[in-house]
Amino acid sequence: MTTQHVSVTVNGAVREADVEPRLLLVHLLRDVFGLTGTHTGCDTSNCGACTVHVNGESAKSCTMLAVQANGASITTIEGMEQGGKLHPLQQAFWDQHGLQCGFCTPGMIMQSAWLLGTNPDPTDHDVREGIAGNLCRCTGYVNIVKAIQQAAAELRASEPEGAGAASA
Amino acid sequence: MTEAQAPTTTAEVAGMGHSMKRKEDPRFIRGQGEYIEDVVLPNMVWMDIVRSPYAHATIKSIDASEALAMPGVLAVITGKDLEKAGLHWMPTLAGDKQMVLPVDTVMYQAQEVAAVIAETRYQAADAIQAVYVDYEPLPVVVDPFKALEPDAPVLRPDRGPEKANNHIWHWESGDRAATDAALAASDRVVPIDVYIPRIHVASIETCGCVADFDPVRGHLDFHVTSQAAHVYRTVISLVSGIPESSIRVKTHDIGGGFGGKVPVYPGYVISIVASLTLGRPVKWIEDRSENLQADSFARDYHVHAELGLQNDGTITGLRVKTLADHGYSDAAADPSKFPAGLFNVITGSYDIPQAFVEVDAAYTNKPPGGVAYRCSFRVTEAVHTIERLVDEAARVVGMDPAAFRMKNFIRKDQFPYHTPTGWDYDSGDYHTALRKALDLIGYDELRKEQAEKRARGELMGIGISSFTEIVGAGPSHTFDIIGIKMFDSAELRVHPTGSAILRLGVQSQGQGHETTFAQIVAEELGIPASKVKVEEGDTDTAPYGLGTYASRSTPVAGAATAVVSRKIREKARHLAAHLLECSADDLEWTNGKWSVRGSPDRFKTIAELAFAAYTNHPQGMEAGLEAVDYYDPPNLTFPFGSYVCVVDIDKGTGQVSVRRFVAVDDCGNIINPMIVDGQIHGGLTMGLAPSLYEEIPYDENGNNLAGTFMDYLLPTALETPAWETAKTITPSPHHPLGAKGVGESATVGAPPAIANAVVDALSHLGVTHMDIPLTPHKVWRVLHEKGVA
Amino acid sequence: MIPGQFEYVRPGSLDEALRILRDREGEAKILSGGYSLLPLLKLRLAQPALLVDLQAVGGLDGIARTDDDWRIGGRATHRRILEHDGLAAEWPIIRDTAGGIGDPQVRNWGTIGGSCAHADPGSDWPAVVLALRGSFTCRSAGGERTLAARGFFLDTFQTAIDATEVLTEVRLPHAPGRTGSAYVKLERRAGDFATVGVAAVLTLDDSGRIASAGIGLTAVAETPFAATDAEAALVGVVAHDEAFGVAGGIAAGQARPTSDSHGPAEYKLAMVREITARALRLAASRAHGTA
Amino acid sequence: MQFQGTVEINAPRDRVWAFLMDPDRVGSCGPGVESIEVVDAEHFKARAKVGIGFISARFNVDMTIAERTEPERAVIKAHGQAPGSAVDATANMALSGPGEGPTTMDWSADVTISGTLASVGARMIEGTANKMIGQTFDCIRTKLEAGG
Repeated sequence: MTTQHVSVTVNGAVREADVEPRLLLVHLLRDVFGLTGTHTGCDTSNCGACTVHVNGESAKSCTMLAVQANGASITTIEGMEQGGKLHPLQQAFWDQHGLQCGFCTPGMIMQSAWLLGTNPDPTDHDVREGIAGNLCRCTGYVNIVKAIQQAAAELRASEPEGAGAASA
Repeated sequence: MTEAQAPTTTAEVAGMGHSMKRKEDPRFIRGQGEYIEDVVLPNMVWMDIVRSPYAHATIKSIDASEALAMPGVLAVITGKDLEKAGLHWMPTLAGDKQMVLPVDTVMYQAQEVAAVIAETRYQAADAIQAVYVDYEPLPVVVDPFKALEPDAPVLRPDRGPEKANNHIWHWESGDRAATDAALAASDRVVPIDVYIPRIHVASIETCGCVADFDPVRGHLDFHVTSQAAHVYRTVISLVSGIPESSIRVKTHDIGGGFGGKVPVYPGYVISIVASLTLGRPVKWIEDRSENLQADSFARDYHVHAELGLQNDGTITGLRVKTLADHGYSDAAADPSKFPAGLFNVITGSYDIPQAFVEVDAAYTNKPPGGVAYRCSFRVTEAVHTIERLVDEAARVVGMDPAAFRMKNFIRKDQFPYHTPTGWDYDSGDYHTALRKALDLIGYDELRKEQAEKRARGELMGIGISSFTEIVGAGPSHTFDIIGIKMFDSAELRVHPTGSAILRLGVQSQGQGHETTFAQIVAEELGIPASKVKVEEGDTDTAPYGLGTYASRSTPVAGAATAVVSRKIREKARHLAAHLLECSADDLEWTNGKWSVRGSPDRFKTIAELAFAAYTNHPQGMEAGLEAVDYYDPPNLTFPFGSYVCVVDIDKGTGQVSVRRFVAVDDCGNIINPMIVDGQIHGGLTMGLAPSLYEEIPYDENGNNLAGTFMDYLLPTALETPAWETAKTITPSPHHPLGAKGVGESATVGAPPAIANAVVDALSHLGVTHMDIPLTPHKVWRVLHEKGVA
Repeated sequence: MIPGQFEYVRPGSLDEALRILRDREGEAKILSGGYSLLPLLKLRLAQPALLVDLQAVGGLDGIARTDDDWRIGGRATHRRILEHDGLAAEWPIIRDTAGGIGDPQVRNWGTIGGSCAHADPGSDWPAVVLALRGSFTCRSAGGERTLAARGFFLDTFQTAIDATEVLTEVRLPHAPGRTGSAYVKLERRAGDFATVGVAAVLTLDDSGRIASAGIGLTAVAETPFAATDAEAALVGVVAHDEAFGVAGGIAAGQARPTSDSHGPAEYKLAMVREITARALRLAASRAHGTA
Repeated sequence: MQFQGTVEINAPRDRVWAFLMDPDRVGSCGPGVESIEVVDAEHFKARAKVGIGFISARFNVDMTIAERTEPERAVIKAHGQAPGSAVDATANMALSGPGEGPTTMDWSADVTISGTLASVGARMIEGTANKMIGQTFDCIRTKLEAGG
């Protein structure tokens, strides 16, 4: 078994490891780095439970190799709370009962964060389209949509005029 | 009848009726939940499983030599290895048995054949590719009707020569002769054939475990995603011979259950054997294909039902004959006396004088199961049948389906109502719920719109479902799982400084127990819910309980929590009498304190009393403030609701879209309205799923054709409508809180509303029934046959 | 699900990538976005010896308008294409298509070149490039060649690309005046593979007759294909619903669907008729400027 | 899955028959065959890499000549396994025509695919199997007509 060295920035900190080329990014994060907030739900890139940000773009980490992410900057659910303050999406999912078992929640929040970065003022349909790659079995999505809209409103209110789109 | 009863506690206390934000969420939104795959133990190894490509075959040989020589591989376990210890078969919850690993015959595609244990999950995954199993294919039985034909291959010769067929059991309920007579005397009999297909709960977290046997202490820690930890402990002890006191089952956070995490799967037993053998922790996490192909299925009922009617639309009787496909083993999670679960609740919300229900079960070459899909004990199958049949009956007698229901509903003044199949409905007000749903959706306007659209050749349908659920198993005189009576438990300890810990035998999988059960204690004792820690899922600490499924947590464990709180309250009363130097009889309880009747300024709060319980209790009274309750419900509870659905059908493609869906639910008194609504949203979505998308089909060779999420279609946010919910409140008269349970109502109630809407959209073409899932190609075929498409 | 073992390289230039493909011919497989390839690796349905990741190869993800045509880099993601206003203005079909592929995460990473080279019989882009009579530029260490889309898709997962080549560019012609285009996809659930997908492009003459037609079908044969008989039948005909219905029927004559979870072959043939007519209608209304 | 077809082979019937009864020769026309091991006159084993595009699986195949009525009819059964998947097939071949040729071979094949390939690849299997079987009989014709 040959290994390759990977160096990634995860939630702002440089992390390194020697890995098999076939190691999936989700396993690098979970099994090597111990960041177990990112989950695996389907193996075929349908459910989105493993969604993280790679260089600012949402990605399904079960469908990306760790070596593909070498050199990239990665944000996981563990990187969303800043300075002891919940990200507006984390707060909104809590406020709006946007989660039940919590298993899809990290992926759902990461995808929502990407969505609001690209579309700060989405319609409900935009929101549903934006999370169509993330399956939730518990909530029926109603409260997830509400939560994302709550966070969207808060993020818009906290951004200077016209700067919202840049905050992916 | 209001949307919700007003809370009587403050927002700080947050008793019943408060939409308290969930106490469990802070860890989930940070990615700090601890699910089974997050459990990592020192020295842990991984297990992966070799599975059969054949649905039925003889195993001629297994060659594991190449696998054993691979890097990191520690062991390969086969059925022959288990046979030596008598562990190759295990009992199912339904009193049948199933293979842990086969010795000579595989019974379904993807069945476990051998297990590989390796240092890492990647090594284990590699090694299963190098275990060579030589099979000789055998004839495959996929169709349960063919399974019962005289010349069908006998799938389970282990049952002995006296059972040389594929018939598992026959079960019936109600009065056959009286029902036959009632139908014979009816003006007409309306028949219907309904197939409710095999589906899978597919919680987003798959199943898995870590078995950790410590050979020095002789102790097994078993970490597992289970809805019923104590039952697992008992089963593991019975199967393995390890004393129950040396087994601890710990469930951690559960990523969705819905019934799929009730059975004990072969992988669990194998991982325990592997840990016993190696003396190291063994982890097994199934992948999605294993989950969809091998875990317990739900439904798979072929129902023939007939409804007797008078010409004025009065229902006279119901006769039902059903064939249940159980796969190669009956591994249903039903109570012992009810092999077909509570299927005989099939008389539904209607005042039906006579009913007779019979069910036969058959073996086929499919995986075992018969568990819930967010529905208790075959109630979905029953509700789907009666609600489809009632719609068809209305059509036959020329009545509006809403009016037909109103005419035949059990009236409010008939409760408690004894059904012809033996149930005693506790309370209900079906007319009010349906009227509310019709008003909310604007039923009359929709019928007008439908008529206009029909005239233009457009297809639109309106469907109603007025269901009665049956939950809260159960009264122990009737209900047990493998002999264990279906009570549930709560243990409450109030600490000296006034906070408390509540331990339960049930198991949250997202229902929010840490919040709602704390709110019950808050309601009953006045201790703020934020100061009540709720703990579940550790058999070393929790009192024995049967677990969470079948919407039984609130009806049973919720009642236990109320009763245990009242026990504490009663002891606190004697403490208060001691402190206030008065007779306990002179005290009254209001808002978290005992006060002297007539002297409201003389009182002791629950916090003061808790302190006194450890610091200043009277001589002769036991110190401390704790109690335990094993609650045995006097009856089941019967939540109900009326749902109305509007669908539009694309005539060219057969695609069905749900335009609106109004759900009026009545689950008695409500603990946390926010959580109840969340449960209904989720339940509706799991009702939508099998109505339009999900099915596990098999080809004629027994291959599962929906083995990934590419083919097993869970609805996304785009397919799921914006559910509209409302409530009526009819408390349960026998539950201490008047609550009934709600987690599964919507999954039970939604499918017939959707199916009825689709059939309604096509009824003018002469369509009388269609089976779910109502896929585009099925709808198109009907349209094509009717000359529309 | 765990993939089998393979080696991985990330060449820093196209030349380096092409050298590796030449030196390891038959063993090397190109990795672009990965959303088609990785599930197959995890299911162990594919076990290449070497993955050649093109992410560090620069210059392959642009979208450029030349006087002659549109040139879309093979590594342009579905999302980048979706968000390109100039392309959408000329070819609305591009936005129809890009917006319906997979889900947002897939669109963030999946690439047009990867999708076309992978040649899944149910993929969307090939039908579009076929309908528009586009072409693919392929580069090997020995040079560059341009292959017309028609003739490129040989069979399921098989194209005319050599094992030593990289698909560097998708070329689409400019839309003539009075041209409309549309992609209509019938799917069971958002983002799934199509039950049938139809790409249609119509150019009208001054009299409202069809001067040229392009129809690409996906998911109803071993490979996406151009419904050439239907195209021929439309030329010279007045753009009209009835003609589109007839064209749908002709298109079905060239389809060879198999039965699967999307439905029986008979249903799929009916859907070829239906969706082809719808795509043509939408294309025509766009050509008329009414949609 | 049932498949059938007819191949006209421009070769004498006895030569066609001899070809079909020769594991090495008939086996070389099997899809993706990499090696053949003759066990006895009725049984042989093959190792074949079967696939479509870059998707493939390596099967170990046991073949049996189950029936032979020289020079008219033969039935060959095949049972192949790969990790997670299995293929079982029965091929019937009936030869007719003048002894000196051309020979008409009416063939039918009953193919059962089990396991992962059937479960995951359902939308591609039928077309692929059809093509591979067609290629096999084309190969037999080509080789015979080339004097093989």
